[in-house]
Amino acid sequence: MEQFFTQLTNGLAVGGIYALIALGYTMVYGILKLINFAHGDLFTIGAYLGLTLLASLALTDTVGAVAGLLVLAVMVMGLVGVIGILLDRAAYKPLRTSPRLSAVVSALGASIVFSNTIMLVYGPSPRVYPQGLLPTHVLDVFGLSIPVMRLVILTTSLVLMVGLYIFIQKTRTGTAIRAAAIDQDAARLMGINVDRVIMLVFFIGPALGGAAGLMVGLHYGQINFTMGWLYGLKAFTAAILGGIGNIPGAMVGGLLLGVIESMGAAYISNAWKDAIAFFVLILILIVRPTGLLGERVAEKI
Amino acid sequence: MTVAARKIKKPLYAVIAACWLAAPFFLGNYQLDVLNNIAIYALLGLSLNIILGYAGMFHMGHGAFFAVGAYTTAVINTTWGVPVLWLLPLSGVAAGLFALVVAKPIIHLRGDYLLIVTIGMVEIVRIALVNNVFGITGGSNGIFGIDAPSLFGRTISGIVAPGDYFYLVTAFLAFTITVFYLLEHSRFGRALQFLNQDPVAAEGSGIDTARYRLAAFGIGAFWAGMVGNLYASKITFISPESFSFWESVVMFMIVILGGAGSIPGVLLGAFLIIGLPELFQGLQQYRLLLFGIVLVAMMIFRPQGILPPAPRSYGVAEDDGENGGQNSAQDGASGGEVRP
Amino acid sequence: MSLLRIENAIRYFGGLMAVGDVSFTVPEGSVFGLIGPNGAGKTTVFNLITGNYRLDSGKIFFRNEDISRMATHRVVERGIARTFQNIRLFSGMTVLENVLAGRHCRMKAGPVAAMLRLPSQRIEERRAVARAMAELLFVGLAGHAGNLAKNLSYGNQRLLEIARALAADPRLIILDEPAGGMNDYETTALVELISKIRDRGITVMLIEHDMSLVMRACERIVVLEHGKKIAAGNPGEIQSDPAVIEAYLGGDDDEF
Amino acid sequence: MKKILLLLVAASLFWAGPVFSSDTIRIGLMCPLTGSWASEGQDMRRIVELLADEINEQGGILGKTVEVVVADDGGDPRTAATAAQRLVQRDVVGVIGTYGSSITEASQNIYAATGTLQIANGSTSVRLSEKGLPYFFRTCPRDDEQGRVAVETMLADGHDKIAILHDSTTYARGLADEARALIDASAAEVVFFDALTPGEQDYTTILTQIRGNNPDVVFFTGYYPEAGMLLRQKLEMGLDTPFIGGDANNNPDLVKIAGARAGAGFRFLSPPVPGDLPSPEAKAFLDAYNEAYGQAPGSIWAVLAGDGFRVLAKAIEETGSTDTDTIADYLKNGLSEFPGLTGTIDFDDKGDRIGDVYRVYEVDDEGRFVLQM
Repeated sequence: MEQFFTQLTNGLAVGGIYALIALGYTMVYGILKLINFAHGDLFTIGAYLGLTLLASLALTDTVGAVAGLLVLAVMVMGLVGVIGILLDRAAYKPLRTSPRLSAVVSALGASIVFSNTIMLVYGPSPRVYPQGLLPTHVLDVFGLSIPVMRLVILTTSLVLMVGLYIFIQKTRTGTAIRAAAIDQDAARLMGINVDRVIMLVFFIGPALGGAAGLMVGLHYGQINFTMGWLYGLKAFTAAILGGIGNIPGAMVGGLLLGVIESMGAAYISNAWKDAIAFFVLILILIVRPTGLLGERVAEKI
Repeated sequence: MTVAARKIKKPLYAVIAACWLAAPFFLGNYQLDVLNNIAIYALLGLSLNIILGYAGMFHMGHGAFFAVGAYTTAVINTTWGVPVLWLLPLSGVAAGLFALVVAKPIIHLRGDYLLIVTIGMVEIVRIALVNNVFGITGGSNGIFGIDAPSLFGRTISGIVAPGDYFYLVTAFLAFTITVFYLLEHSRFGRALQFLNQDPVAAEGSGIDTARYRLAAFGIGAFWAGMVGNLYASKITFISPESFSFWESVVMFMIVILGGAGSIPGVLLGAFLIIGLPELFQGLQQYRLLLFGIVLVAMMIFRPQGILPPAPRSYGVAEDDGENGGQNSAQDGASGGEVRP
Repeated sequence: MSLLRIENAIRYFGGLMAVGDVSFTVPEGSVFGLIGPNGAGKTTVFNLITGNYRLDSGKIFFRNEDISRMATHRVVERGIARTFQNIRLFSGMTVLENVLAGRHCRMKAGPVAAMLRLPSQRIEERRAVARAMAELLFVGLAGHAGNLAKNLSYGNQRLLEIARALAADPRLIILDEPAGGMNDYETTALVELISKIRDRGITVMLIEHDMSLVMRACERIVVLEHGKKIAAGNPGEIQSDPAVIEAYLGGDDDEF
Repeated sequence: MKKILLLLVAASLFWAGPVFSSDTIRIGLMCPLTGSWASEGQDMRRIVELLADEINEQGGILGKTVEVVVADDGGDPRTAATAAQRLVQRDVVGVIGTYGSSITEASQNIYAATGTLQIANGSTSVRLSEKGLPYFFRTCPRDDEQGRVAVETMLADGHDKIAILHDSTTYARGLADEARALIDASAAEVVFFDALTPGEQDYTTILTQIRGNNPDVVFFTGYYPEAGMLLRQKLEMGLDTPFIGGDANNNPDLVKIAGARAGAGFRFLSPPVPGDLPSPEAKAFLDAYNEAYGQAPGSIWAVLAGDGFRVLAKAIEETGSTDTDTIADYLKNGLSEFPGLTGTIDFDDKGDRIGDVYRVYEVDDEGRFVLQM
């Protein structure tokens, strides 16, 4: 039983990261119906930028650990967000009216460009975050030993997700995003600046991905130029699992995927872990063809 | 398409086909090996085109069928010594049956949901191969010592004599182009395009869309399985690394970049996606970066694909024999006249 | 003799009853009209007949065969072809190919026959093209055969849908607002086309808002309101039926 | 315009046929310059090019300049086969490389069929040299040798409940299987045998499981990035089972990833690194590498590529020939106790390196790799 709960928390921690990256996927998808395969690489860029800024600015020395990391996070999110906007301008915007899959290939091309650029700039070897910035003690919760950083990661992911959800649901801008996601033309007629909304989405999504990259770097320490592909694929899976285009769906999908992986690995086989996760995904989609929280839209005939 | 462009098309295809056929007389083994790879991926692209191009199903796991075919050949050839070319149809059947079984429950999924499920399928296949499922795939070691194909007592090694192999794979490519061209211009090919453009209207016109979706998977997989046979006997060694998810992505890019639903487009797509990284070999570690930039640029430059499908004529209103010519120029050898 | 018989058809959407206990029969060889204000459930009835929607209860018989649970493509095979209210053509394909889509269910050649180009397949293909051309000639679009469907005018797209439906050799053709978007001249031609279709022995069933067309073309009419049948009869009876007048005057429709 | 020019240059490189020239000796280097193993491949290129420059400064081999022809194998079998054809066509005397057994295997047939000498550097799978290919050599030891040393080490420490963790790659799986067979034949038992997914960040799930099985020692046969993560997360979880790693862990980045505290006490097997060899060649090489690139070489595998190059150069020099048979014969029968960068080098009839190559290293409290015996 103890093992079960430990594995559950293991799964939730990984799932929180998946969920955070999945949000970027799902937001972009919601507006443009575009699968942004370069999103995982934006996550990697976040991790590398975090490392560079951490090393060059020495923020944690001058303003203290917590404040330093917060400033760092804001800077990384801002920079990755801007890169997201530039990515959209360069690789996706010219393809708005083209067949959907053309933009997918453009995204794959962008992913190749990003990962190889990181390799050329930072070198092909893994890079390592400085250690000792974060607390490493272990909490004892009802007999379970849980490293405090796991909780911090999970909490941070949840706070960012809930923040985004409130932003989307409660603010005027959020309403504009939702309107544009439902029908761009109608939204335009209602006076919504759809181009600005798209720009905003291409800022927020990558920014969240960048935040996830920074968190992975800070917590796990090791980053490498190919990691975005794997995380991106997992996040895409999570977004689909929850119902793509649906923000709570991405959260649920991410956390659930993390738990499925962890449980599958623990109780069936580690070597088959990803196969098990995909198998469960396929089963879920057979029963619910639009994901867990995705709406089933009956087509008007 | 302008009249001038149409007029130039036929001789242009003829010139390309002639150059292709003459390649072994001018090129070294390395260049021929690259051309052989291009031909193999062109075949894979054409088989994926049935599913992704004509039927419009988002399928990014074609490598799974390729793998089933390659492993069928490898296992049977290395265990019982059955000549690899005999296994060509069997590899296709194995992959086709596999596709029918796995595609059946997922065929109703739309768009991106199908995309992730097919990705999941190819990953499950790869992981199963790595973990040596059934104990016959050699696990992560793969299978080595697969025979080269042999025809009329002559061994056609893709390693020692890429020129010989070149003509084998070219013959198969010509055959494939011909039959897929005929398929495209038939009741079956049209049905796939109808359900791609509007599934409701297709169903309302009396087309059993679910059956045709499944059939598209079956035929595409059957062909990919046969290409798996050719690949395994070319390289004589296969391991799960040859069937990673990225290989499926490569096939996907070939179809979309070239022009979904267009046979000449897919051929050009294979040439670019497989050829360009080799062309950039001199740039060493910068080569993939350049490749990525070129990929994005080409997509932006030609959003519909580089050679999107042209409308077909049926010899009724304004037939100029263009389609028949297109086919005969491409397949070079048979030159079959195609006219309804 | 009744070609189509609908018995107590019921269909809900969510909690809303779109079609509530509707029964009527369509006699063979007639032009049959289904009318009613917006949202009365007319198109839903069509979709129930063609199997696009499933009945919640009730039965539909076509030539005395129960087709209530039949898949759409099977219904087409049985001899019911249709057009769509919002035009649904294969817009990126040629006009001729669109008609060939309708011919699909009367052809046999499978993929293997096509790949091998068997003689039977070639003959079938040639006949299908000839037949498709004949249908295009019938609706007056023969000159457009090689054009892409999306380049046709709105009215011609409606005609193309009819040609596609006719190519399926239907016994019953269902036209969902065939005159939508047509000008007076085109509408007059359409009335003529409908009677020509009937003269070929094909029963016509249509939904139409253009009441003058309905009254000119139809021999029998059923009126729906809020998913219920409120009247049935010939044009004269319908025009004088108080329930119908009430329904149309009470609604915001003013076409009557 | 620039791009077009670049394309033209690239195109001319692609279509360049075999160029025969009498005053250069071409040696091929096949390595992963892109893809997941790019760090290994790029280091291989640095080392081999550095050694070639040195030789050329001293007048080349047999008075001829050495030219290193590099081909990127991308770390995948298909690209590797094409890269092999490319090198063969450039008329190289022999080929150094490559990293990864299945990548080597995909190219092996081509070199064998075209009579090209191949000296692999990071391909330890047993079967590569069991096929009886006459021109195949490797400077790295084999998995069975490594498995034997690993199991002996663990048994000598009195461990009898052993967990084995691999990563499903050809190499790691092969080593894990070798070790399992040896342990099964001994008094000890394997209490856990499974694979992690390489490239991930979070291995707590598998560590939790290992803890549940309560082994005396964990033998991890995968690569250093994952080993670093395992050690780090093991410390965080408070798991104190000792870990012992295979030779893919000999990379200074291991400690950077794990952190000195988590890394301390970790042991791994490896051929000796140049810094631990007293030979003047090793020292000279280290100095030269340091001077050229401002750091120590990363992976031992890249250094083994350097040894492959040096052995080949030596063979050409000694035999005065670029004939494959002559060189292969010399390597098998003529070469004796060649002072390599990783110890003395001799080859047996299969082309495998002879001798006790493996050493046990332990990471000390400051993160240094300390040779144990």
